[in-house]
Amino acid sequence: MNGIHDLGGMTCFGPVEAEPDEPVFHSDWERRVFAINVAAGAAVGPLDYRRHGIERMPPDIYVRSSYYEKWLARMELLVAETGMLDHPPKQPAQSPDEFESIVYAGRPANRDDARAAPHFAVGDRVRALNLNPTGHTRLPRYVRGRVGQIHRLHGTHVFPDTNAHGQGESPQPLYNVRFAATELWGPAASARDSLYIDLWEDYLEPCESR
Amino acid sequence: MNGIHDLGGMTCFGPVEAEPDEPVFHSDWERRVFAINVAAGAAVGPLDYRRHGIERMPPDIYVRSSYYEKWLARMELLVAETGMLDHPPKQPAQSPDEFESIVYAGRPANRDDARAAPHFAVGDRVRALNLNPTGHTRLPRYVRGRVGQIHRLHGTHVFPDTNAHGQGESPQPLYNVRFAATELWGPAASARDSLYIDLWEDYLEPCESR
Amino acid sequence: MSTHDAPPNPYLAPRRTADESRELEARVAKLERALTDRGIVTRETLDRVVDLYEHDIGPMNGARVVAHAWCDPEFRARLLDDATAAIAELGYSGLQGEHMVAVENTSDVHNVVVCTLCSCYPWPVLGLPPTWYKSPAYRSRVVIDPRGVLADFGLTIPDDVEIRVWDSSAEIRYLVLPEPPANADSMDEEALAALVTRDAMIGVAKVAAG
Amino acid sequence: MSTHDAPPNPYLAPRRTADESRELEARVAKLERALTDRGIVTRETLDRVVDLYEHDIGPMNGARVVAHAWCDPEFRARLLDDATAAIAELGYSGLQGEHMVAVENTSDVHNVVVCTLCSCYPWPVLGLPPTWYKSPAYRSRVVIDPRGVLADFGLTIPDDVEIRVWDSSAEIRYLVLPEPPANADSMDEEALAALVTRDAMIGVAKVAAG
Repeated sequence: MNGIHDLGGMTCFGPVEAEPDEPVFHSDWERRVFAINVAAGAAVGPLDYRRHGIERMPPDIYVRSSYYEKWLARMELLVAETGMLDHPPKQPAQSPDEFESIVYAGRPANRDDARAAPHFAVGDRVRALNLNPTGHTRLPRYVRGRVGQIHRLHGTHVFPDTNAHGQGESPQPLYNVRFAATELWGPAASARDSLYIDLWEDYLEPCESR
Repeated sequence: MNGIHDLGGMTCFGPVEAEPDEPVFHSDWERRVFAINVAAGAAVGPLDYRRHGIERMPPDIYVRSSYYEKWLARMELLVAETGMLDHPPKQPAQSPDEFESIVYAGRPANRDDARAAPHFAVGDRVRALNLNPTGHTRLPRYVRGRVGQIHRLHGTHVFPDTNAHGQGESPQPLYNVRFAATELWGPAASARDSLYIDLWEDYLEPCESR
Repeated sequence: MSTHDAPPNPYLAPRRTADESRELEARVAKLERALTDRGIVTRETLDRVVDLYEHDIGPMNGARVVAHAWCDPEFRARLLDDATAAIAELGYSGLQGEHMVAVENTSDVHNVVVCTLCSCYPWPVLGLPPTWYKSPAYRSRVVIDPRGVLADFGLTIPDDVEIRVWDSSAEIRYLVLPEPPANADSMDEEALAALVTRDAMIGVAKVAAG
Repeated sequence: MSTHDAPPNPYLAPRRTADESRELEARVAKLERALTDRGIVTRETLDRVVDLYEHDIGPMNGARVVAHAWCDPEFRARLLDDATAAIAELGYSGLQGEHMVAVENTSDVHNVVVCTLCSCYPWPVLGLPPTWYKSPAYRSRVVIDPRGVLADFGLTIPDDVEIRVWDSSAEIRYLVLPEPPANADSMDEEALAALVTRDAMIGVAKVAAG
């Protein structure tokens, strides 16, 4: 979905304003929303499904909501959509210690057992495909159709475009790709600057010459 | 400015919903806002300056405002910005009949006395430049960098990118350019369909081959 | 392209509260008073503008152009060659119609008109645009998914018919010349004009048989 | 690129009314009750999560990583080669830091990190992101106008220094290794860690001398 969340390249939001000595949370409801999303998130569904839950917010509400308001709205939507309240889990909830061990262990997104031979090598020129899927994707509009260069291989990672929609993890090679700022933004951009972004193999095609 | 008004290609606003038997205006304040914009617009500044007045609205307000709410906000902004209330006109306001003659005569945007020889001919392949100006432009993001074909010459027209900012009309050739839907939206688009858009010469460069 | 992720259109649902409407009315009254007090525009001229666009300038004008083109092959040829001049023959001209282009629907080609950057529309022949034409839903999606948007209007375009989307990015205004209804030969020009709808001249509907 | 057209940031100005805050609190309480009542998560686990991210997991962790890299060239080399493993040596790991990459600022290169599609951020080393990192203003503009955004933070990058923007589009999380302050040689690791700010590890500030 080409959504409002795909913000890269817009210049209409004014200057960035930092809050001096900002606290971790601004109110108690923010604390609870954060903790609910972190501790009950996996019970709702995969991270990619949960991200897409935010992307599906009506654009006017997305733009005027604070970060934790979005997290709240997403959780309300997905709890209803999954019907999870009607099918409570059979095993007991994790204890604080059990969950703390998950906080420190993390949930890696690489899948070494599904390791696929990468089609591209560091230094290869690639073009980001002009894909406009109706569902979740992590290919932002501002790189579509642009030519870059493979900077790094990250290994084999879960593919969000399928995983967000219950179509499996489809692990595939993940690359870091460098794009010249002038390639993305035209001749007025600095010829010295560049943008690095992580893109899955299905987002890329070889590009021999220009 | 890459603003929220540049909506082409987004797919997050839901279905189009038409209002059956919609009236021309929904309330009296809409009538007045429309008339004020039409009859007092020229006193505020060129059409391109007035269009940019809407584009400069904060994005959250833009997205949730109705059309005539935007027209009202724009007029309030530009009346203040121009300081026109402090410098009332010396000649009397136009009579209803005088203004009616303008309604029917229009305000053409072509400038035949500045006719410039067009650099492109019908059938020429052109690429829309990847320009990202900070001010007003009528080159939407979704065609930037894409290759099309000159479909029609419209003559020599006022250039919005300068005219909106008090930098003169800079009349130049205006073309209608055809882009294949697959060029704009990738291989999933219909190979039969295409998009036609009016682009000024400064938005285009020749494209001999692909 | 489907839109399974699209939320319901948020722009129709939330009606204004009475307080919000009163606030808008007050802002408009203040603006009108400021401009009229200083002699920039008169109330009588504003009244005239409202009257013109509420009663004299509307889609009945375009319908007469279309019906005349169906009945007079030479006029149809002139309309497709120089729409501004041909439309002026029938007495229609003026603001937002200074540079007209007519595009013809056939059994092989379907045309549909949009303005992605604002809401440009051919006032002299169609009057003021309906709310849906100005909505983000229409402006954003018809360029990337014209078949889906037309389906929102109940119009299914066969795969073997080419769709041409016209994005009104300059001062050129587009009028769709629809296909005549099946029983057109049995009707006179006035009866045909009564069948031509605004939506058919934008390209989101066909003209039904009378 | 200047931003003369940019309106003031609308995301900081409009504070919530008391009624709106109460409504948010009620929604959060309802969600928490629904999930805890059904045994999906416990209140004690939610409390623990808040406690961890409010007290144990924050930018002081990243600061220790950075200071250690400044003081131990072999650790610095391991950090730049395999940041996940090197950071784990110091005891930091977990959610949103499963796959770390460190990028090094030098006199020739300045790195800055963003997530344009949502607000991905390396929690184990930086804690939770500040509001500005999650704002549309930062997410949209730092990719197209990094020098302008850094100027919003009071940081001017000379034209002959290369800027690399890292868009965190996958599960890779980026940590900027800032340049050590001018007087680093006279300080021990703990004193150096006290100088390293969150903003310096995102790339929107430099580390000031102690």
